[in-house]
Amino acid sequence: MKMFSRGLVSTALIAGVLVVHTSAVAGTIRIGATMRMISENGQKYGQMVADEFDLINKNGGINGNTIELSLLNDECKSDKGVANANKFIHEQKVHLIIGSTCSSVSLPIVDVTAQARVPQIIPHSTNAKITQKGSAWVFRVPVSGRYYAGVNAKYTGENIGTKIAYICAADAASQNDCDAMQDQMRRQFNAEPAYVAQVQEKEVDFRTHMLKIKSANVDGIMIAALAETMSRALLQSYEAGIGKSVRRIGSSSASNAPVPKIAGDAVLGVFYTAAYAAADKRPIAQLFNQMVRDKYGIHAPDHDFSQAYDLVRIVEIALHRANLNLSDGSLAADRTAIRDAIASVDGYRGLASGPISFCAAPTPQCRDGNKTPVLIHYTKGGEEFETEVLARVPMPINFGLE
Amino acid sequence: MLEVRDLQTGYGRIKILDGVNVSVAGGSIVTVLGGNGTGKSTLLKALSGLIPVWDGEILFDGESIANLRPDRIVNRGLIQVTQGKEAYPAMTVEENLMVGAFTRSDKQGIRRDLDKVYDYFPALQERRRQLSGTLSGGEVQMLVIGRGLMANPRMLMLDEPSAALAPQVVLNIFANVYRISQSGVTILLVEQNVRMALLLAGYGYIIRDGRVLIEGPAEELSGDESVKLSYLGGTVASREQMSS
Amino acid sequence: MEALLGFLIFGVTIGVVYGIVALGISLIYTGLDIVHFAHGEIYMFGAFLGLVFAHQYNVPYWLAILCAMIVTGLLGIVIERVFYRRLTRAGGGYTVAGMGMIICGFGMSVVLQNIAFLIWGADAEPFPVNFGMPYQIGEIFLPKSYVATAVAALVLMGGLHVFLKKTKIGLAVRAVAQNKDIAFLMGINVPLMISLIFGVACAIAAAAGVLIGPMQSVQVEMGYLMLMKAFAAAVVGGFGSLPGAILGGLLVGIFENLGAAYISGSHKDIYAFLLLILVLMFRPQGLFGVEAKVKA
Amino acid sequence: MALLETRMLSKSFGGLRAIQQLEMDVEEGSIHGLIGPNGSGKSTFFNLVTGVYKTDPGSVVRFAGEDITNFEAHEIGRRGVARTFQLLRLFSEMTVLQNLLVGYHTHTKYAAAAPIFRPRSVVRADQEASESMFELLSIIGLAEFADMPAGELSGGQRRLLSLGRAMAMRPKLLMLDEPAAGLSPTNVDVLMGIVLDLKKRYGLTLLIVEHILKVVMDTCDRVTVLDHGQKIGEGAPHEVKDDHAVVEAYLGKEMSDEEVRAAFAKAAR
Amino acid sequence: MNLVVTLQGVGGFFGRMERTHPLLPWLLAIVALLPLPLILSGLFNDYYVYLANRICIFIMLSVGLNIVKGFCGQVTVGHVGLYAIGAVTAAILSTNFGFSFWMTLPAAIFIAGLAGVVVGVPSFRLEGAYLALATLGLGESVRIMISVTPYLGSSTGLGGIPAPSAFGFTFDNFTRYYYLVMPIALVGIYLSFAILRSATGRAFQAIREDTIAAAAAGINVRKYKLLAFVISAMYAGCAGAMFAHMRPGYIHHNNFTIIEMVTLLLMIVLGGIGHVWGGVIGAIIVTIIYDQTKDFYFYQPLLFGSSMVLLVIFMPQGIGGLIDRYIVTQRFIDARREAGDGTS
Repeated sequence: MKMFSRGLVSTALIAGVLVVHTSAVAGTIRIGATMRMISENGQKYGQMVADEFDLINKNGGINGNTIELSLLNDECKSDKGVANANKFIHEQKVHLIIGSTCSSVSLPIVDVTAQARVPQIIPHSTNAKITQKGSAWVFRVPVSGRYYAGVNAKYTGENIGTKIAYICAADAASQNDCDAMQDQMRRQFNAEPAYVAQVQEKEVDFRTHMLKIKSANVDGIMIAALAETMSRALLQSYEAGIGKSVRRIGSSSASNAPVPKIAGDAVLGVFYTAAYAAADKRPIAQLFNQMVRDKYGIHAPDHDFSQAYDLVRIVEIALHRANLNLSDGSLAADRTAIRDAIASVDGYRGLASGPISFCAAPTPQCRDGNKTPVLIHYTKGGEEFETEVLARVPMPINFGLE
Repeated sequence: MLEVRDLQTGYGRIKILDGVNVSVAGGSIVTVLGGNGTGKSTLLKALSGLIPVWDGEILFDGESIANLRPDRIVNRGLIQVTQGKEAYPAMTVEENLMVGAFTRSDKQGIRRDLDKVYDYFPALQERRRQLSGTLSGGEVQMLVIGRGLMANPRMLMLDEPSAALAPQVVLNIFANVYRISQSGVTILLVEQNVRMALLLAGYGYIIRDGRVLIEGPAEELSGDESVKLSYLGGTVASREQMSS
Repeated sequence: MEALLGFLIFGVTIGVVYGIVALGISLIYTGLDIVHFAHGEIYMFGAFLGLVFAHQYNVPYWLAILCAMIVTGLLGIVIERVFYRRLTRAGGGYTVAGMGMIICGFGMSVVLQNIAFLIWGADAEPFPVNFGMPYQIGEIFLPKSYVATAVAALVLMGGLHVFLKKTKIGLAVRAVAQNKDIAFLMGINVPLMISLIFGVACAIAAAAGVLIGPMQSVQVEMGYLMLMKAFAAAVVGGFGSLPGAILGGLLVGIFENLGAAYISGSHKDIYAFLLLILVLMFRPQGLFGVEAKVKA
Repeated sequence: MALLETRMLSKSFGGLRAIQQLEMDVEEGSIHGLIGPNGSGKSTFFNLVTGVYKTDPGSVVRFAGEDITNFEAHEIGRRGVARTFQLLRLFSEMTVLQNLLVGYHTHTKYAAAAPIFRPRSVVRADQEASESMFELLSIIGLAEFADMPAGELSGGQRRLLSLGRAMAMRPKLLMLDEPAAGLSPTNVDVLMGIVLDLKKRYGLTLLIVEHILKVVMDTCDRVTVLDHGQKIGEGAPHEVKDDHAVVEAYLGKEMSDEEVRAAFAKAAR
Repeated sequence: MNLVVTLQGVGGFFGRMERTHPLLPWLLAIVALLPLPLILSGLFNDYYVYLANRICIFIMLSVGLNIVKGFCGQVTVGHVGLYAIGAVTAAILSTNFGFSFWMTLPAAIFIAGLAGVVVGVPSFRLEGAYLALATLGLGESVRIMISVTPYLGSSTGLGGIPAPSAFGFTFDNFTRYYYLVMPIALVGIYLSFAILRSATGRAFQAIREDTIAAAAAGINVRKYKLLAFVISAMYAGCAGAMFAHMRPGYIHHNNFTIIEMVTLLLMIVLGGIGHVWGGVIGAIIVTIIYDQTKDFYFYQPLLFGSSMVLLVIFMPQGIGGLIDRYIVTQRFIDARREAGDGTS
């Protein structure tokens, strides 16, 4: 009987959790965001996105309508991201989806939003395939990996050498960066990789690779990995005795704050391409740096912060422009209106180093909004790291697509 | 010294002992007899606190020790010696003996008792550095008795010290048990070897189906025909019984 | 040749850490009869605690190891008392003791990981410790941190050995590990000893975490892979055998580094499993184990 | 011809020689007793014959003329050797009927994968099996407990069930490992009555290990005595009883009570 | 008390129908579940139909896991590896070779079954925790292999897996896909029952309870252990194919990590190890709770992990076991009463 009553209690608890969701209210613009929230940065970008939308609401909203943001975690796992997207679309009936941060999650969501005809705008997934799918509903704020590779390869080949070793981690963005870089080195300098190491997404021990790279006598090492993995690799490259004369090239995630924090002095001289440089001298950038420092306690925002911020601004602009009914019946029309409004954003100048422009055609040319990578290198490591901009390179729209 | 009143216990839901009464006077040797599965070992486990007592009373020196934690019972001087196969095979003989002395801190006393054990069982001294897993069955039995002695017991409970041993070895061990008892330690002997046990003990209990069936002075029991007929299994038959 | 020596050095430095964690797993297995699937998270907790001591309280590195060991050990004792105690008491049966322990271990690891996330966040934390310039012998580069790790591991092993073989409590611990009932009958406070075993096992896992901190940084998710490698080490060396655990750790470390060097670097993490499965199939008692204690 | 023959049967565990070159014949249709002191190798013998342990090289076990040495346990069971266990080893979470049906397993008339599609033949075979098991249950007197988990039975009922499970295999040779252990005298009689009834009904050959000497002496046609893994005597019960070697093994040097007491006293001095 | 009567009543009803024809209750169940998407989307919205699809996939997984774990008592924690193998097989065959779902499904089942042999072989020599370690290693190795092999999807995953279609009807939205996965899941449950009640199922259980006694009863222990692993692997393979073909037709190695395995374990522990319905109940409850607690993502692992620990400690039999126990005890009391104390 005791066991049975225990069971009853458990059942009751479970039933209690099954609360019915509040149904959608007209007059609000519903936005769903799916991100990798179980990570410090993700948490903070997510928080910033939420805060910025709150601010818009406080300042009177969009044409009198308020924005309702629902933020969910996808753990950077495609099935959970897809579930979140479906929840947004069918249960919460959102007008717009933001996400995901991870390329491998954004990729399948593109199909979901295309089928359900819901606009999707991506804060920072760089994998080139996302826009190559040809969905008319997807927009990308960050710089596509194809541009990064071009700039990185050009700089490397001209200033460092063509004998490059690659360490490629198994997450979609890094893999893409790594492959594209190798491809560009082939195209631009006819250079084959000197060594390629395929490692786990969260690999902790690179020393064997480093020792092999050391004996290969390379000019540079490209480390394409997420921030923490990259910083470990950087540290261990010195442990294996690879000297400073061998340059370390980072993938775009080298701009993330954990890299200099974990790697310390091992980041000195590491160069990489990103969409935003905290060392940017423009006033808007300085103001943004200050805001992030004050509000989120981060020494210097990386480009994922800036992209998330730009995304909010672009969404704001588009929502202002879109002619929204926001009734139950007008959902499909509103979604289309938002999509068209985003597609009409042209020459937006925000934190990103170059203008962000979209257009209507469902092609990468139209949907990869930012085409201006910045080439950056580290001049100081640690928590109070410093960087320096080497170059800003506006890229041709078709670059990397032929 | 030990008084068991109406003890009931078992495993899980299965009741093994259903009201057992046993009493052991200080300095005596008392034996509990019975075949396989009659509840002898269960009685010992309940006495040493390894299994909970469901009902009844266990008094040691007039104080209840029912449901005390085993180490607390040991601290009172009531030590159980397990069956011979249960030494620590991966420890040396001396380490095994030292485990027995865990509760004590008087270095000299431990030393003295160690010598005493070696005096009882000289075979152990020869093998004190060997792993006990390499000992013969009889030696292991000596070892576990010696280990019990190292705890400086006031009362020793022995669980089938004759099991699976050659008759000559059994005689040796029983003789030493007698010697131990002469040194002032009270002995409760649980046995299947009825003949030897009754020769050694002064008083005996025969249990069956979780109850004490017959009890009495050892001589009376060994003369009792019904004891012979029903309880003397393969290992315990005396010459006469085998041919009767 | 120098490259080979380099790979061996890597193998040994990571191998001793595997070995130390495996030591704890083996200790828990012999002491409590459970395979502790949450040990990786204990190791992670230890690493974070070490970090807290070293950087928030500015304790010297070696003292941080010690402090982390003590706190993690206490944490382990609490976990054992509150959760595992009930399970071990519940005893046999395929639902509780066999599968239940494993499931409970997995659940515990999820809980611990989440708690660590809530306290310290998901980002990796650097654990910079300045050991000075690396030794350089010819072409071979030997960072001092590696030497420090190896030395610390040796000290730990030696300490544990002395504790188990030369002290009275150590004798009692071994007695409990081998047979709880008899230990009880010899007057040993078995529950206390079990807690002690669990605590010690957790403490040495913490030491491993602090040792690896400077090499790999400290992160909430660091436990799982270490757990797998340490399991492999424990099984290879013979589950329950303490010197075996260390040797197993070295073997796994060397095996995977040589595999990564000469077969394929991408599959590095598979080699440990491969070794584990091979050993389990052909020598379940482990390479150095005397007797397999396979549970029925 | 003997149903079960062992030749040069040996088994050592580490250094301990549990069974040494044992030669034994169990005649078809007989009731054969196996006795010996604790640790004399009776259970090891059972385990060797039924394939739980592997024998040492040179050993031969023949069943019905066929060499079954070191066959897998299930192969031996399939050939008609059933056994009970000292510790019963019932499937305690399964019902009484299911326990018997597991015993009946070797007689199931469909392939292991067939039930996936559960055709009529499977359903019918299952029904037939259940019916014949019910028959057996009524013989051993557990029919009314058919749907009860075996773990809920009382001690005596468990012994009966373990007997029933072995019988469900429709064996030629039934090996009983201390069937009467822990039973009260009346229950021992009941159990042995059932065993004898089953023997008559199904033409069994029985091999019994028993500690209660009375059971062995009353029921067995032939008795083998083991000591330290060796056969020290064999014959009809009354012959064995008087055998000098057997008496020696059980009692050691033939000492009188007085001699034993004197030995004690000597030790104490 | 009422609960028992109701349950027995339902059981009796099923029993009567089954006597008419063994498949009858199952056909009725399929018919009864047909309008579910309409009800769900009417009462809630389409998202719940999607959830129903996911539940069906999880039911296949947990029911399959229950066969090897619950019936046969073999501790395996490599089940997600087999799930991954099924998914990758289906994905590669359909995208690279243009096979239709009706070819990739059996192929995925077959390949996963073969992999089941590999996972099952260690069980000949290993038990308990050792087996858990070996299977954990195998399952994780599968994931690592996928993650570093570009052909198997590597980091970018495998996408563009087409939706199944039959006779011009494409299962390309949730409601349509539901009519594909729901019957498959029911067939899975049915087969699980069929196996459990047959001699094969009894052999599994006997092995779980006591390997030596099972062997003595003439059961080929190795054969049946392997069979249990293979059957459960086939379930996993089927679930994998169902997952791969579900919209948007994308799989990634991140979907098959240890966390998924832990979720799966929670399902069968909650539902009750060894109870067919246990796996089903567990899959339903866990999926729904997971979904409803999405907003509390920071604390979700805490909730799931601690419920696992607490379940194992306080309710090791799970919900299924609780119900079973209640019924059995009730019947036991009745039987004892009738027998008038009997022979005890």
